[in-house]
Formats: sequence, C-alpha cells, structure tokens
Amino acid sequence: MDVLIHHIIGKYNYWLYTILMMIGLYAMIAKNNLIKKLVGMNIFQTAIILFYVSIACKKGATIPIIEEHGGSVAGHAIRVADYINPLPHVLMLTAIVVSVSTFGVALALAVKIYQKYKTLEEDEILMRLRDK
Amino acid sequence: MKKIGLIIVCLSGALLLYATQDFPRWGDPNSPASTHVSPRYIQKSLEETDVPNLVTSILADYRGYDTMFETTVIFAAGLSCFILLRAFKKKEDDLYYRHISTGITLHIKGDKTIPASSKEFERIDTMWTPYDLIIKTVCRFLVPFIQIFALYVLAHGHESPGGGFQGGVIFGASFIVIAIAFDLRTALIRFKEKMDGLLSALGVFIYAGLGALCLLLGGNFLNYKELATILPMDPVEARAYGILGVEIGVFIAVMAVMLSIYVNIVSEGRHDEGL
Amino acid sequence: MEMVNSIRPLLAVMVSLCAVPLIAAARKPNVREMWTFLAAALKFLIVISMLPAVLRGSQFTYTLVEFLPGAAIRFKVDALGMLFALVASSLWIITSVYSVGYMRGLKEHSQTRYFCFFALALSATIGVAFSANLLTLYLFYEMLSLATYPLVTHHQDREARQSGRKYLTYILGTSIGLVLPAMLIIYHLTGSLEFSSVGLLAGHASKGLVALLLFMLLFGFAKAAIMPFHGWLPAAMVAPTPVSALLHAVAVVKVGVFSIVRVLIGIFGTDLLFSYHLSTPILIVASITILAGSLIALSQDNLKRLLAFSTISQLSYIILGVALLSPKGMTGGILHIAMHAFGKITLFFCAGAIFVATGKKNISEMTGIGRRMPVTMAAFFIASLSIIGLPPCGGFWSKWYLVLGSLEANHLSVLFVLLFSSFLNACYFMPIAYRAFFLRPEESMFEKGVQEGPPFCVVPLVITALFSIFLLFYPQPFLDLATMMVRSLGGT
Amino acid sequence: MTHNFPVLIVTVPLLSAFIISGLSWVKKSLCFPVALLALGTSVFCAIGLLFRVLDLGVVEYHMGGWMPPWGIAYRVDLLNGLMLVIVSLVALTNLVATHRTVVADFPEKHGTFYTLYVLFVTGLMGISVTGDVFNLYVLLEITSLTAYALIALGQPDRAPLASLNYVFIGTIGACFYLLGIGYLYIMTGSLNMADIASLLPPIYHSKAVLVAFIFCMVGVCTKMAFFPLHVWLPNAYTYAPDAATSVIAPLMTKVMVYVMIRLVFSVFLPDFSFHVLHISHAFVWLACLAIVMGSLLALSQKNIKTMLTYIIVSEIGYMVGGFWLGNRLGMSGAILHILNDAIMTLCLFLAVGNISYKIRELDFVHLKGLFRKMPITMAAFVAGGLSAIGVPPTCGFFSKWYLISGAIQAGQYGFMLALLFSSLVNVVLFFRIIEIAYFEPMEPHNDTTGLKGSIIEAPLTMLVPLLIVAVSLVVVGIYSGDIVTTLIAPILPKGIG
Repeated sequence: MDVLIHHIIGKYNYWLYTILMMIGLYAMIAKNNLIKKLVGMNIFQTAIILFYVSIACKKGATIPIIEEHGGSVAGHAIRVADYINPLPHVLMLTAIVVSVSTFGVALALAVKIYQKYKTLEEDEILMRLRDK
Repeated sequence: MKKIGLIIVCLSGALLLYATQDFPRWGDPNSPASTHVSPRYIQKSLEETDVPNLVTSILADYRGYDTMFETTVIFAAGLSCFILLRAFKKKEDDLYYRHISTGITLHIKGDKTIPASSKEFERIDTMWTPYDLIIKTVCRFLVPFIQIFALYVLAHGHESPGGGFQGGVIFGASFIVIAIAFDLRTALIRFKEKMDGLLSALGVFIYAGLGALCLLLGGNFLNYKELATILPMDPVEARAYGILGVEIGVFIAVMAVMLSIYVNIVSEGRHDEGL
Repeated sequence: MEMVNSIRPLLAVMVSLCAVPLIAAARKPNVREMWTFLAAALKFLIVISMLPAVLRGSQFTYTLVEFLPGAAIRFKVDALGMLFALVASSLWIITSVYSVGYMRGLKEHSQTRYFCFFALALSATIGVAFSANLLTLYLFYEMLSLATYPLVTHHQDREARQSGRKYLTYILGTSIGLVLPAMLIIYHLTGSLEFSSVGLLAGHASKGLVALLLFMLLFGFAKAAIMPFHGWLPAAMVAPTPVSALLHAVAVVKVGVFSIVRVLIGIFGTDLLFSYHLSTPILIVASITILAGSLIALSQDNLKRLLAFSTISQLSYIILGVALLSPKGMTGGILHIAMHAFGKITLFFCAGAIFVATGKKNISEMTGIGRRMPVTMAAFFIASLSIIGLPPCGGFWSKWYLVLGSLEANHLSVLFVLLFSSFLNACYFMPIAYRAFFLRPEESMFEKGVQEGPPFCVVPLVITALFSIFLLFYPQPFLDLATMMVRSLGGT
Repeated sequence: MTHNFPVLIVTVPLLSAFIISGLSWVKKSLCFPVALLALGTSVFCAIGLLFRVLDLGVVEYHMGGWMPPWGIAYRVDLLNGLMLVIVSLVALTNLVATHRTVVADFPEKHGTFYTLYVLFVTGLMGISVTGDVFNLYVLLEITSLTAYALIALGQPDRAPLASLNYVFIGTIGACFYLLGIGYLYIMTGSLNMADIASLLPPIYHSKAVLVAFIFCMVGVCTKMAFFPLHVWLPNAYTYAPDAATSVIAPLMTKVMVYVMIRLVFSVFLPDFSFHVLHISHAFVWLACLAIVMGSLLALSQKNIKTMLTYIIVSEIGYMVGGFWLGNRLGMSGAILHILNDAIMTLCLFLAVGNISYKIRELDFVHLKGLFRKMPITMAAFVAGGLSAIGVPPTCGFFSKWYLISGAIQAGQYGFMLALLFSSLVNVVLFFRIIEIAYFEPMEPHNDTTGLKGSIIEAPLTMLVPLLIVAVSLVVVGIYSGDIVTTLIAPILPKGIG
C-alpha cells in the first residue's frame, strides 16, 4: 500500500494525464454524436500534451528563457538545473498545432456530413445509409 | 460498442500506468530527459543563436525542420477546409436587407438583389442579429490594438514567450472579431479570399524558401549561418535573424489559415453569411 | 555428357511469344495466319536443329535470370525435353493448318484472340519441355493454364463459363495449393530446384515427407488428369475442336504428365522411389485411373467426351510406365507421350472434321458416316488402332515396352491392368468404326455421296494418321530419345 | 549538389506545393506542370540518392547543420533509398495517369487538389527518409491530414463520413505513436533514432520500454490498417476519388509498414524485438488472421473497389507476417512485397480508375462486356490480378516465394497456409470479375459480327502509364533476385538468421 501511495503521489502527473486520456479515448469510441467524439479527440490530444509538458518539469527550475542577456556568457556558465527542459515545450507546440489542424479538418468534415444528412448522430446516419 | 470501448480504454490506461513504475519521479532534475539532450540547448543556445528564449531557438533553429512541417500542417488544414467546403455557387435563398435610416427589414424573394454599393440599404444575415452599436464601436477600437499586440508577440518572440504561431493566431483573431461583431461580408471585404489564399502559401513559402536559400548559399538546409554571406553580420547574429525571418513566415501563414478555416466552416463554404 | 550453353532453347520459347503481338496486330486474316505458320515453322526448325546434338548426348542450357541460388529461370534441353518439344512443335504446325480450316469453316468469332493465345500456349509448352528446374517448369505451367483459359472458353456462353470455371478451379487450385508449397518445401530442404538424373531429394527428407511431397506433386499437376482431379478435362470439351486437340495431344495434358515424369525422375529420383517403395501407390493410383477412365468412356455418347475419358486413361499409362521404375517400362511410358499424341490428335481432328462437315457431335448420330467421309473415318480407324496399341500403328511400341516393363518389374497386376485396359479401349473404339463403315446403307443417317470436310481439316488428319503408321516402322527418333533418357538415369 | 539529395527529395515538392497553391489563384493551368516538375525532380533525386547509397553506404544529412541528437538528422540507408524510389515513382506515375480525371472531377479546385496531392507525397517521402522519431510524427500528420481531405472529396454521400471515421481512428493511431515516443523520450532523453538505439540496450527490461514498444506498434498498425484495426480502410478507400485512391492505396499502408520495419531495425533494434520480447509469434498469427479475414471479406464484396481494399488488408498481413517471421527470407519477402504490392495496387487501382472514368459505376454488374469495350485496361487489370494471385513471372509470385520460404524456414506452417489460402481466394476474386467482363452479356457463339459494342478505351494519357505499370510488374518480377541481393539483403541486420 505504501509503495502504491508513494507511486501515485510521486508521479501524480502521469496518473492525471492517463485519466484524462482515458476519458478522451472513451468518448471517441463510445459516444454517438460526432461532435462529442471530436471533443473526446481533443481531450485525448490535450492529455498527451499535458504528459509531455510534465516531462519537462524540473524541481526548482524556471521557464526556459535565459535571464542574464548581453553579458559575456562564456564567463559564468549557465546552470542547467536552473531552467526547465525546453524540448518538450517545443514538441508540444507542434502537437498543439497538429491537434488544432486535425480538429479544423474534422469540423469541416462534420459540416459536410451535416449538410448531407441533417444530423450528427452516428446511429441515425448509419440507419439512413442502411435504408438506402 | 460501449463495453468494447471501456475495455480498450481500461487496458490502455492500465498499460500506461504500469509503465510509469520505471519512470523517474516528477520533476526529477536527474531524469534522462533532463540530462541527455536538453542541457546542451540550455547552455549553448544563447551562445550559438543569440536567442535567450530557448523554446524559440529550438523551435526555429535546432528543430526548425519540424516547425517547417508543422506550419505545413496548418497550411494543409486550411487547404483541406477550403477544398472540402468551398462552394463557388451562390446560395439561392432569399435575401434580407435593412433600411439603414429606419431599421425596417426587407425580405426579397427570388434572385433579385439590391446592389452592394447602395447607401440606403445594407444586407443582413438570415439568422438575424440585432444591430448593436456598442459592440461594433468597441470592436472598431479594439482591432488595431489586437493587431499591434500580435506584432509585438511576433517581434518579441526572441526575448519572451511568443513567436510566429502565437502572433499569427492573435492577428487572425482580430479579423474574426470583425466577422463576429459585424458580419462575414465585412471581414471579407477587408481581407479578400484570394489574398488569404496567396498569403497562406506565401507564409510557408518564406519559411521553406529561407531554408532553401541557405542551401543555395552552400550550407545545409535551414542553416541560417549561411545568411551571413549576404547579410552584413556575423554567423550567430545571422541565426537570430534567420529565426526572425521564419517566424514572420509562420506568422503570415497562421494568420491567413486561421481566417480561412473560420470563414469556410462558419459559412459552409459560401462566404456570404454565417455566425 | 556435353553441356552446350546456347540461346536456342530460349529462342524456341520466344518465337511464338514474339509472334503474339504480330498476330494481334495483323489486320487481314491471311496475314495473321501467315505469322502463325511462320512462327510454327521457325519453332519447329529451332527445335529440330538441336535434335542431332541431343541424340549425340549433349545438352543445351541457357540461364535467363538467377534470382536465388538454385532457383533460376533456366532452360535445359535433354532427351526427355527434346522428345516432348519435338512432338509439340511438329504438331503445332499441323494444328495450325487444321485450326484455319476449322475456324473459318465454322465462321467462329474472335479468331485473332484465338490464334494469339494459341501461340502463347505453345510458347508455354515448349518452356515446360525445356525447363531445367522446377521453378521454370512451374512458371510455364501457370502460363499455360492462363493462356488456355480463353481458348477453352472461346464460345463465351454459359456452358463455356461453367467449364472455364471448373478448368481454373482444378488447374490453378492444385498448382497454387499443392505444387507451390511442395516446391518451396523442396527448396527449403535441398537448397536447389534443378532437375538431376539422380534425384534431388535423396538424403534430404524422411520417408513420410517424401511421400507427402510425392502426392502433393502427383495431384498438384492436375493437368495430368489423374483421378480424382480429372473433372476438368471432360468439361473442357466445350472448347473448339482444335483446342481440344491441342489440349489433349500437344499442350495441356501432356504438360501435366510431362511435369510429373520430370518430377519423378529429376526431383525424387528412381532410386529414392524404389528404396522407399513409393512406386506402388503411384501404380495403384495410375491403374485406377486407367481402368475407371476406360470404363467411363464406354458409356459416353458424345464423341469428344469419349475421347476425353480415353485421354484420362491413356495419360496414366505414361505415369504407370515411369512408376514401374524398370528401364523398359520407363521407355514405354516416355514413348507413349509421343505415340499417344499422334493418335489422339488424329482422333480429335476427325471429330472436328465431322462436326464441321455435318454438325454432329454424338456417336449415335454417326451411323454410316464412313460412306460420307471415308478418308476421315479411315484416319479415325487407324488412330483408334494406335491408341489401342495394335499394329500397324506407333502405339504398338509404347504398349509393347510397357508390357515388357511390367514383366521386368515383376508387376503382374500391372500387366493385367494394361491388357484389360487395351481390351476396353477396343470396346469403345471399335463400335464407332463398325457403326461408321459396316452398317447397311439403308440404316445410314446420311445422304449418299462423299462429302468430306474442308481440305484444311482433312489434310492434317491424314498426315497425322499416316504419321501414326509411319511411327511403327520408324520410331527411332522418339525411341532413341526415350532410351537415352532412361539410360542416363543409370537404371535400377 | 548530390550531397543535398536527401533534403531536396522532400523540399522540392514541398516548395512547389506552395507555388501550386499560389498558382491555383492566379493561373490554374500551370498547377499540373509544376506538380509534374516537382515530382519528376523527386524521382530524379531519389534514384540519384539510391545510387549514392549503393556507392557510399549510409548517407547522413544534418538539418540546419546541427549534429544529432540536437538537430534533426537524416540517415539514409538502402531501405530509405528504396522506399523513396517507390514513393516518388508511384506518385509521379499516378499524377500523370489521373490528370484527366482530376480536371474532370474538380474543375475549379484542381489546383488545390494538386497542392494536397504533392503535400501528401512530400509527407510520405519525409517519413521514408527521416531519422528522427518526432519528425516522423509531424510528417505522419501531414500525410494523414492531406489523406483525410483527399478521401473526403470522393463520393459526396459516403466519403465525408468515411473520412471522418478515418480521422478518429487515424488520430488515435498517431496519438498512440506519440505516446510511445514520449515514453521513449522519458527513458532516454533523445528523439534521434540512432541515439535512442544506442541508449536502449541497458534498459531493455524496463517496463516503460516495453510499453513504448507496444504503443508505437499499435499506433503504426492502426495507421497501416493491420487487422483488426483495419475498419477505417475499406470505406475510406472505396469512396475516395479515383485519382486519390490510386496514390493513397499503394503508398500509405506500405509506408507505414516501412515505419514498423524502421522502428524495429533502427530504434528498438531486432535484438529487443525478436529476442527480449517474445511477440513475433503473436504477430505472425495475427498476420495469418489478417490474411484470412481480409480474403474472406473481399469475397463478400460486390464492388470492385471495395474488393480491392480488402485485398489490401490481406496484403498488409503478408508484409507484417513476413517481417515478424524473423528470418532473412521472410524479411526479404516483406520488404520486396512493399515494392511489389505498391506496383500491383497501383496497377489495379489505375485500371479501376480508367473503368470508372468511362463507365462511372464499379459494381460487378456494370462490368459486363468490358473486355470488348476496354481491352487494354482490362489486360492491365488482369496482369495486376495475376500478380495478386502470385502467378509467375509477375512480381507477386516472387515475394510470395520469399514469404513462404521464410515461413517454412521458421516452421510457421500456419502462415504458409494462410498465404496459399489467400492466393486461392484471389483466384476466385479476380476470375469472378474476369468472367463477368468476358462472358457477359451472353451472346450466341458463332457470331461473326463479334464487334458489338465498340471500343471505348480511356485516353492515352491514362493508358500509357497503366501499361508501363503493368509491364513493370513483370520486369520487377524477373529482376527480383537482383533486387533482393543488391538492395534488400544489405538492409537486414547481421544478427538475423
């Protein structure tokens, strides 16, 4: 039990993101409304972004913008421990853009579907297709 | 489906959590992620690129190639929305006009129109929204400030959080604000569709073109150092300016694509009315 | 043994392949047929140009591409391949002549397509004959299956569709389902697929595996129509008669049997079959096919179907002969490839000529036809004798050697099968001749007066019939080739 | 110039995509020539690069001049080179072959269509050449995004829904992949493939690496439509416009198979994938299932395009199963089949494209008498079908040869039987179509006026590429031995038996 609590508290960021991810994934698979599915997709992607950003964190470090600007950098070395890891942030900037783009295209598709079927409930659409 | 979904979700969640046992604790400064590749960025970035904002320098320089494709993703999304939705045929519904001085609404059936240049009538959307002076006026005041701020975010990306993406989004939002406060047509008069399309391509082209320019100057793709041969500055400074150059490209592309996606989705591709 | 690296085997294969576009592009029928004849003649010349050297004991080889060690597209001309190629290429010329007469006589549609695929099929046949390994053989075997499909289904009606379906199911199903895995297993076991005179598998596989492979290959080459994989052959009789002739005498079934013979000799090796006592099951299967085929043939009224069942039974003679594993028996089996070809093609030509001239397909409608078409029916009679194995026809030789072989191998039951089957052959062929010639004129179903088929049809069948007789007196090329082949195995 | 080939392959089409997009507003008629020029350059560079790799061994290219693992690096070996050639050639051929269809189907938007097309190809080539796991993700998204759009342009009733379905499943796949590389990043701190590979061996037994592997594989398998994750594929490919199907179907799934191979060879290393984990058998059995189910589902279809999509599902099983056999023969077969299947699928879909250009309908009942009407197209279709069946000397036979040999060597007779089963089913599938096109409508034979229903063959710009592809089926087949020894054998790691 102790180990488990230690495990949960020490790495709570992973637990949080996993739960968020599960919510998103569940919505994508199980929801009937296409827009709800899209929202689930967004939650899913956000969870991953959260996961990455949490990797970047270092205890006692600040945002990755070098403070002493202009001075001779060679003189006093920049301490790595002072700044959080910038790489995951960069990656997630990309991932955010990707998720926005996917969302945009998916919305456009949803609009197309709505134009055709006048509904966004998946079962109704499938029923209509079957009737044909 | 729901049960299957639940099983899949639980399974993947359990797997992901199972793996966390071997992870370093949260915020551990000695984790591999913090000790293997990233220290070099923190220590050398300022020296090598003259950009204190590490996210910017990695985004646009060390991993600039990723970012180029990231911009391309946005561009592709804009194009996708365009090609999927854009309908060049005019809507054949009825039109609504408002007599400006009296506020009377006219409903014109069939394909007759009142010329857009008419000073007495203005066209309103089918889903009629009341004329609101306050919102429009505030919007008029706000838009220049939003745009200035967007440019600031772009220009100051080297020193503080910001950059092309953020600036572009804000700039694009300023047009969306116009579209919401007035109507879509007003926004489209200020920002023509053709210009929008050309700008989005131009933005990404600037990015990739800059990379190709470095190639032509004899270096590797996106190696801004080579720009020093045509610009009066040393290689490190050239990198900083190269980063600025691509950020401007990103800015233009993101701005144009934002607007294009918005317009196409809200008007279902007809570009006459919507939200 | 002298090996000669020569492009001639490839040329022999390519001649008819190259002729295909020419035939397809020809605008006038006469030009089209000129290309066919030219290709056929050229092919025959190339084949025969290799004959003297092969008879002297040398072999021609040519490697096209090697795509894995031991698995190349390679040609080799040895005695067995030469024998088969000789039969096929000489009969192609005659069949072409006949085809022209038949197709024009009946005003068939899509004659260009017909001649194209005919040439393609011949290419594949020669390819099989000259293949040096199992891979090449398989390649041309499949090519032949596909090239003959449009020929079998030439009429494009419902019946043709059914038969075509049956044809492909049997032929492609077995070759993909049985031959391909067997070939790959062999390759995995031995690292090679080359046919050798001592067999490839010796020392590489256990008895059970060898037996399994044997049956995969024996039944896999379903073109040989060994029961129970014979169903396609009677069905394929819907094809135009020259195609049936080609199928039976020149290309398809002979390719099946030839492949089995090749595999038995070149892959398994006579020693291996002997030491594992695997010849007995082959003999049993072949005997059943012989007797059952003959018995079914007895009950047929459609002349072409009767010939089909006769073919099924005759093919197994060849396998039976080789499976006897005695030199005389093998000689007889291999010789039967040639002898049966000349006999059977004559019979089909006759059936076709009757159809062209009178439109009759069933034997019961042919009463008295001998008076109407004396030349055709005389040829038919001669060919029947050849199939039964009676002098004065070449068929006698192969039967003779088979009988000797069964005695040599001490398989008296096989001897009985051979004799009984010959009796059955006589039982179903002789009544036809009797019905044609010896019934009283008033029973005849035909008007008086001789009216043969078109000369393009009659001349070829006369030639083949004469050839059958000629082979009795001069079987040398074929007999020499067969004995050479058997001698090269070292004998058991 | 030659040392810039790796990056030119990707950036030339990328830059020209933007030019095409601009031109689509200014002068539409120039869009196609620019696309042609761009992809032509890519083909040139790809072939040049392949020869360079053959000469010099692995070619490296560092983006922005930054050394890996800090910058993004390309590390081009023969496998990359081969993939690049396949992708660029298929894309170029299809571009030429479908020009008329595109202009006919999208009169106002064909400039945008070509932009998306070129971007799609750019993404695929980027995936094929990159040496960075995150860069691969970004390119994957470009490819997917453009594919979503291209597919949704098809049949207006069904395509958007099919595409949206693809969006959902594709996003899950991509996100799983992203999670997988996130886990790798936590454990190693690197994103460069070679660097990760060098850091992984000490932590092979870590749970995180195992989960990272699983998630990467599930993600990639989703994208490549490996059974049972294939549900998006049939609808998406069936309802897509013909010009898009014939580039997406041959390339998308095959490139994803490449990604799987690349991950195993260069990131997780074969040692881990085959020896530390004992999952190769599971993969092979799943592949058998994929092959059998794909074939059976294909049997129940009545539309030629849907049928072909299910054949793709079963072909994916060939490649995945062959690869996970874990021996040289099987792997050679799998990689060879990437090439062969790309050509084969291209041939079939181009033929189908021609048919639908003329006939408009693709249900079996509409194919009657097609041999008379479109003899050349049908001949090419038959050639493609024979390759799918595996008849020598078409290339399909030779990859099947390697795959079955590999299966025998590995003792996986189930896989061998699955392959044979699928071949036999393919016989039924293709000859069913051939029968309809050849025999129907039933006519009395002896009909000398057999030229009823005059020829309505597709235009030459569509026929010539189709014929080239059909001929290359045989040419590649004949030279498959050389392809394997010179191109594929050096790719396989030494440890593979």
